[in-house]
Amino acid sequence: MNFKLSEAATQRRDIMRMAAEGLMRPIARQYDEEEHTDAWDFFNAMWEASKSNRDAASMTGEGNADKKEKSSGETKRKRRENTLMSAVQIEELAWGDAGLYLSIPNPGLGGAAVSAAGTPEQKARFLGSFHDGKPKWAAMAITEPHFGSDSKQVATTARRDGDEWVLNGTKIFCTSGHRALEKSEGFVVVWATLDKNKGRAAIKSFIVPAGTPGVIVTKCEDKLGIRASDTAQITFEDARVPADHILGSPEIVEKGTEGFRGVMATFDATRPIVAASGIGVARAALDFVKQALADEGVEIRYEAPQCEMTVLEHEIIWMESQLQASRLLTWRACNMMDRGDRNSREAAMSKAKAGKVCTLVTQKCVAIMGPLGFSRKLLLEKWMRDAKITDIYEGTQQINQMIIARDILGYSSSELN
Amino acid sequence: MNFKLSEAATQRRDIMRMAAEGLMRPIARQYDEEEHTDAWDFFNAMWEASKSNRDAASMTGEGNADKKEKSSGETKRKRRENTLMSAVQIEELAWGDAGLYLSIPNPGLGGAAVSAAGTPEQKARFLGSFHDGKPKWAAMAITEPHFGSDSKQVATTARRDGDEWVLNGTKIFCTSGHRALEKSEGFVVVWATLDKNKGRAAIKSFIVPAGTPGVIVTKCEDKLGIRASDTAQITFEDARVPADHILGSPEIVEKGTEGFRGVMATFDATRPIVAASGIGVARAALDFVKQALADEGVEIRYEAPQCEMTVLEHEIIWMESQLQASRLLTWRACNMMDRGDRNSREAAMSKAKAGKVCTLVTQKCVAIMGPLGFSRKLLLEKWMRDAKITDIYEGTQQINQMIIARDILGYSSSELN
Amino acid sequence: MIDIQLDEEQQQIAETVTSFAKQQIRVAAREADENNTVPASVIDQAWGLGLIQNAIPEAYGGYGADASAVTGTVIAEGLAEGDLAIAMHALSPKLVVDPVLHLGNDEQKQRILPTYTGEKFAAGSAAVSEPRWNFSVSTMTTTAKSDGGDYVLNGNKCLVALAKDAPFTIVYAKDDNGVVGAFIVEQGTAGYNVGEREANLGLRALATYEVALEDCKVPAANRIGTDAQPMLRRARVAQAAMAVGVAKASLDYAIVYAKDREVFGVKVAQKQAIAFMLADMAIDVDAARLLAWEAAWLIDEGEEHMREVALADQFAADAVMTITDNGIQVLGGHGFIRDHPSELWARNGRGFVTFEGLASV
Amino acid sequence: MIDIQLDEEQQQIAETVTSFAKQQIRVAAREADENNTVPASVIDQAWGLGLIQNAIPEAYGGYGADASAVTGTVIAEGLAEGDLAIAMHALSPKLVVDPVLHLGNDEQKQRILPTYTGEKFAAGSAAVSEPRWNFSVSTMTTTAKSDGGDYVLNGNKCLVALAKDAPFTIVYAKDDNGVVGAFIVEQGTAGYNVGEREANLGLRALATYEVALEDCKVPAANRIGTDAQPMLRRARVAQAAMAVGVAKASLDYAIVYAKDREVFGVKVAQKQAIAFMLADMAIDVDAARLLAWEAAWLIDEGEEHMREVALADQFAADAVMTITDNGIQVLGGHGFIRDHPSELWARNGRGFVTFEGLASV
Repeated sequence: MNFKLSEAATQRRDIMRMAAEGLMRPIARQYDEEEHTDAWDFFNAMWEASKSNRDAASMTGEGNADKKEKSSGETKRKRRENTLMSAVQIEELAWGDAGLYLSIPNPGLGGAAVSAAGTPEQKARFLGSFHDGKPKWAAMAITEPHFGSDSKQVATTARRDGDEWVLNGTKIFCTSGHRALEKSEGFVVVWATLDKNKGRAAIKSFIVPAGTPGVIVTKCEDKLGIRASDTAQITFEDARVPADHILGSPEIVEKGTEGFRGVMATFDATRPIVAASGIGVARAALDFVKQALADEGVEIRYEAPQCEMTVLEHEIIWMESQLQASRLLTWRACNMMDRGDRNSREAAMSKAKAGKVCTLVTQKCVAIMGPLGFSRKLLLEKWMRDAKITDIYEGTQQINQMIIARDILGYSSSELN
Repeated sequence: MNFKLSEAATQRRDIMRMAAEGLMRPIARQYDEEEHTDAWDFFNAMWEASKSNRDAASMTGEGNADKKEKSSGETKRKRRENTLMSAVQIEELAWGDAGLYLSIPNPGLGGAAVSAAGTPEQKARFLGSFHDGKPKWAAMAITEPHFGSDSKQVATTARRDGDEWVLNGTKIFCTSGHRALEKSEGFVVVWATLDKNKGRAAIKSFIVPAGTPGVIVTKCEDKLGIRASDTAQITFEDARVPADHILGSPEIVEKGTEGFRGVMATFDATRPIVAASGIGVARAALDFVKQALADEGVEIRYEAPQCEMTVLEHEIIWMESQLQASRLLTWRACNMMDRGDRNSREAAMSKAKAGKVCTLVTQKCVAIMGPLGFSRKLLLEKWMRDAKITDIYEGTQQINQMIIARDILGYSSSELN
Repeated sequence: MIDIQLDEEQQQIAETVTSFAKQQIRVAAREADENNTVPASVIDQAWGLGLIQNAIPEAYGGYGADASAVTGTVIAEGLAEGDLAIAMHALSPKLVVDPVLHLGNDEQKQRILPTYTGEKFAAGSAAVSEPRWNFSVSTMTTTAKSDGGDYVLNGNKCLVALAKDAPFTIVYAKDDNGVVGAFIVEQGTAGYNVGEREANLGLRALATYEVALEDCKVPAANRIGTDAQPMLRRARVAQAAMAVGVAKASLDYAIVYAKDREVFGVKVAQKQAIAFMLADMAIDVDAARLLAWEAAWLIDEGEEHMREVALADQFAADAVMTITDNGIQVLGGHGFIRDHPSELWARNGRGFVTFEGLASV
Repeated sequence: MIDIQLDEEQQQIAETVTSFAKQQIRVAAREADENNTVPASVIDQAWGLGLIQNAIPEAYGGYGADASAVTGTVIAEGLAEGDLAIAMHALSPKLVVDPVLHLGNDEQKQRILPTYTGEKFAAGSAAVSEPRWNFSVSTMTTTAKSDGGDYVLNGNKCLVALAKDAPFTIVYAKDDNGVVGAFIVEQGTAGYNVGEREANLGLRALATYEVALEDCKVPAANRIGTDAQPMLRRARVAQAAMAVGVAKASLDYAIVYAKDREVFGVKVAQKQAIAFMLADMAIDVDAARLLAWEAAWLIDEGEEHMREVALADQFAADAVMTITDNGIQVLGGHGFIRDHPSELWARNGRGFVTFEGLASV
């Protein structure tokens, strides 16, 4: 047992905190107010930094960072801490600004899909481009207007026509989709069905590069928070990609939903990362409030008796305990992934807990600071708006409760839904 | 609009408070510790009191108190306040002691069923006996070991044999069942099915008087709280009652579940009453704590700013606001019933809210008082144990949420279950 | 005798106001929020309903109808169900009218009230909050020093709604005895310095300002009554009712959405997790309303009401937070998008806990 | 490097303790509660596991194995999963052993520890709580006045577990400088007056007493270390772990029940309202355990831990309340009946919030 960050993780954390303080905080308000604009100075700086740092992937939430190390084969099983290190770093970046953190040019979820399911040729071609040139983004397009979590409802179609796949449909909630397709030479991984009657087995994913004709970013969503991050709606109108842009086999294997399961399993990696980003936002708010109180000479008496404690002290202690609970649940889920253990339940737990806690903590911080909390002069109100997404994306609170419940009850999806 | 009790209601409330203070509080601890014993002095006193007070029914939770007034036809529609008055009085009695309140000899739920669905002859015979003689109880037996709220699952059977009905089965959670059958000349109204294959339409209720052969009280439950109240398990082994002991028609009308619905509708009357009893228990705890604090010179500053307020003050104010919210929801539901308006949603709301609030308030009161809260020297810990039943019987929290949800969503039971 | 329902007249007002809110206010709400402006046309229409004028006696040019606090909650809830920022703008005259009407003397009534019975809407304003994290009425630092026949006001206020437009602002300040008093300050009075327009989390459409009071001298005759607490309590009840309106809007929208949206083959609303969440929201909307009614009724009856106002205020502020947050959650990802109004209600609803009620706006 | 898991030895201890708790303790729990007695046979068996002796160095007759606070949480959680009263009785020696072991001097170790390494179980006791609603360590009124080479203890304590049986009781009292110290009091010392056995909401099987300290004189050599806070913090972490054990018991029972019981044609557990409640319970059981582990680990590492202990303590006390209450709710009416253990866990779990941790028992 060990609750202390390794030296390596501590160093990475400190570097990220410097970036958060030096590069993100100063522009956080600007890119919130100026929604739909691009923080190019920041993007370029992060792109440069990641170029000189080959572990860029690990700081950007892909959750597949350990892949590299595994292939190197040098490090002992016990010594891996890549997922954990990602969580630690991302907490810092989100502490800087959650919207900007999500906007950092990198292969993101799209890259993760290629990395997990692509052929060596696909990896070399599509991920390789992220090592050089101008900032790039890759995105994942799953959700459609008529469904959220129930991804077997995919209605976007992929039809084979000679050497090409022809895509038709509309995707929403595609993080960095606009930047992937129109602000860089990136790509989007699109889920589409080969046959709507064949359910999950017919759902495949396709790499759609920037510049593909028939791919139109029809809208960038106006959002409550994380406004610096682009959330694209993308329409595919007879969009054609070469036959070898499919990820995995083009065959529809009845009952063979391994591919689908594989994608679901990536949630085990991404959920703790989302939890970590939420924790970063909530900690930003809590740190701010604690500093403000300290500046006013208000001391938090952790061991004060209930009957003497002020509401303020109680709220702070409550928030700290809930936040630390979320962090430990998150670190545990990362730990398990780094050890190669199955962590679906624990990943969902970290996400469910963090989603709820981050929402409440940031709300309480706004409330504590009174008129100052409500004002856009400070970042508190922004953190409240940013935090809420934690309880929504990568599976809502309810979806994660479902996953946990199924696991502890030993129920299948047909037994509990 | 009016938030002031009428003079009549105030008077009744004050009388009940006197009974609560004078007769119930002094013996509350004793009959909690001495579970399964009978508080005969108290029973006799209440029996005498109710004999001289023809409105006894209205103070004991039947919820059909307005029937009488309606038939008299004298009072204007707008002026009725019987259900409300019941709620007010029962809050006081439960403030005295919830277990003892439930044990007051009276026709109770069994009597309510006879009153609602009985023939004039049945009413005269079975309810009439409650006007004289020794203390009596009547009870309702619905629940069985294998089901709780899903009452169409009734497995107790009633078979016609000549001039008699022959009952077989086991009932549990029958409040006052032991006293109705073995401690007095009372009766139990038993739900039984004429044909298990015909669902709700085949479920009928039967009046089973004390002394009926084949009726055995097999157990009185050991409980967390309300220990002064008897909760009987009753077994029927070829128990025979005369043919005219059935309530309503013996015919099975397919699709005709009016009788069943009628029984369900009585919940609209009983739920606010259960809510009121829970509020009484919670108020007992809160009153005690407030008095204890006042005795120590601790003042509750209702308008203190959050940043200066102590946890204690905040907890008290929170409890008061939640408790008053529960009370107003309860009074509204009673008001509607007294006006003759449909109040299923509002009745369920009062019960759901009170169930949750009373549980929390009594828990918090125990916690506030530290070692004293945990001790059986005071009644605080007892109130916590007593309060919990509010969230369970007459429909659990979840059942009431279901009813409310169906109502606000306009869903049938098949659409939301 | 307990009778927990609106009377017929109040019921009618509720219906009028609610239908106006849904048909005229709500449709304007999103644009108003994005553009930081309350549209004048909606305010004019609201003025046309006579809600303000109703409460003013005929002697001062009003309609002399119902001025009860209970009716006040009905109006406040109804308009807020449309949009909180627009409702607060439309009801801003009450910030001036209510104190003058209920606690002012005849001279003050003569002087002030006719401003609010004209053909056209006239704004009112109140300056309560101060730009500090720990502001509350009891920690108020704005002072009103006696100076001969005048009071000299000094201090910094924030969240002063319509401070630039309102002919009158009621400034709350502590007098020499530490009693919080209410002082009428006319637009243009020297030392009443309106600062920059504020940018806030919610209520973006409502123009609020910081106001610096620098030796702002007002005649003693401008003090309304003595202790301002009763005025603030009345305002707090109206705000609790507004919180109910916001919460109800969010609940109703979530209900419609959940009944429409499918997930895993059924409607979202058919899932217990969502259905029961909606049930809990409905309970607390009703409970908050009942508490506000009770507090208002006690005010109208002239009964002691300090505790009940505090309970209603606290309950409503908590409830609107939870309910509007759940209102987003029911919509999932769509709740986070500004195509839907849920996030707007959540932002607006936060105001109720972040400063001393909303007594200032 | 972060590594959030038990090591192999701890894992083995956890399994041993948990299986003992389920097989030997839990079956005895109901009867123990109803009869207000912890069965001696179970305590003897528990003693046989060597959990106490393990932590005592061989020099004092123990096994000299793992004495870490982390392992302490594993043992505490495991036994409490069986029954809290029995677990507290079985672990009562730690109330004496832990302070002496970690903060006592060699003479104290020589004198005290061998008592707890014998063939037979010997009880330990601690007197912390005082019979007041607002008791806390900081408001402690029991005093230890210096008197030559002695301390004279005065004050009233409550919830002193096994005060009649324990050869040693650690009494916590404020010295002349207001520092809370820990004083070894031997059974039979003049002025150590054990009162009547207490009757409590929960922990009925555990014999607790009020103790009146009336000019109870102990030699200065009986004071363990100086500041007793570190000892109390260590105890609080163990209590947080016990709260986890109780919560876990309630959760697991509710899971089994909900999977077995039918309602409206399906299992209760298939209803989202119940399933998601179970999920939330599971999250908080795990979270509480992780917080307890972290606090214990910091103690073992000799790192600053005041804050983490407070967080773990608070979280666990809240969690066990909510979880055991839901544990009843999942069972509906059956949860209220003493045929099922859920209500027992709820009563026992209440102790964690009602007095200063459970430092005294």
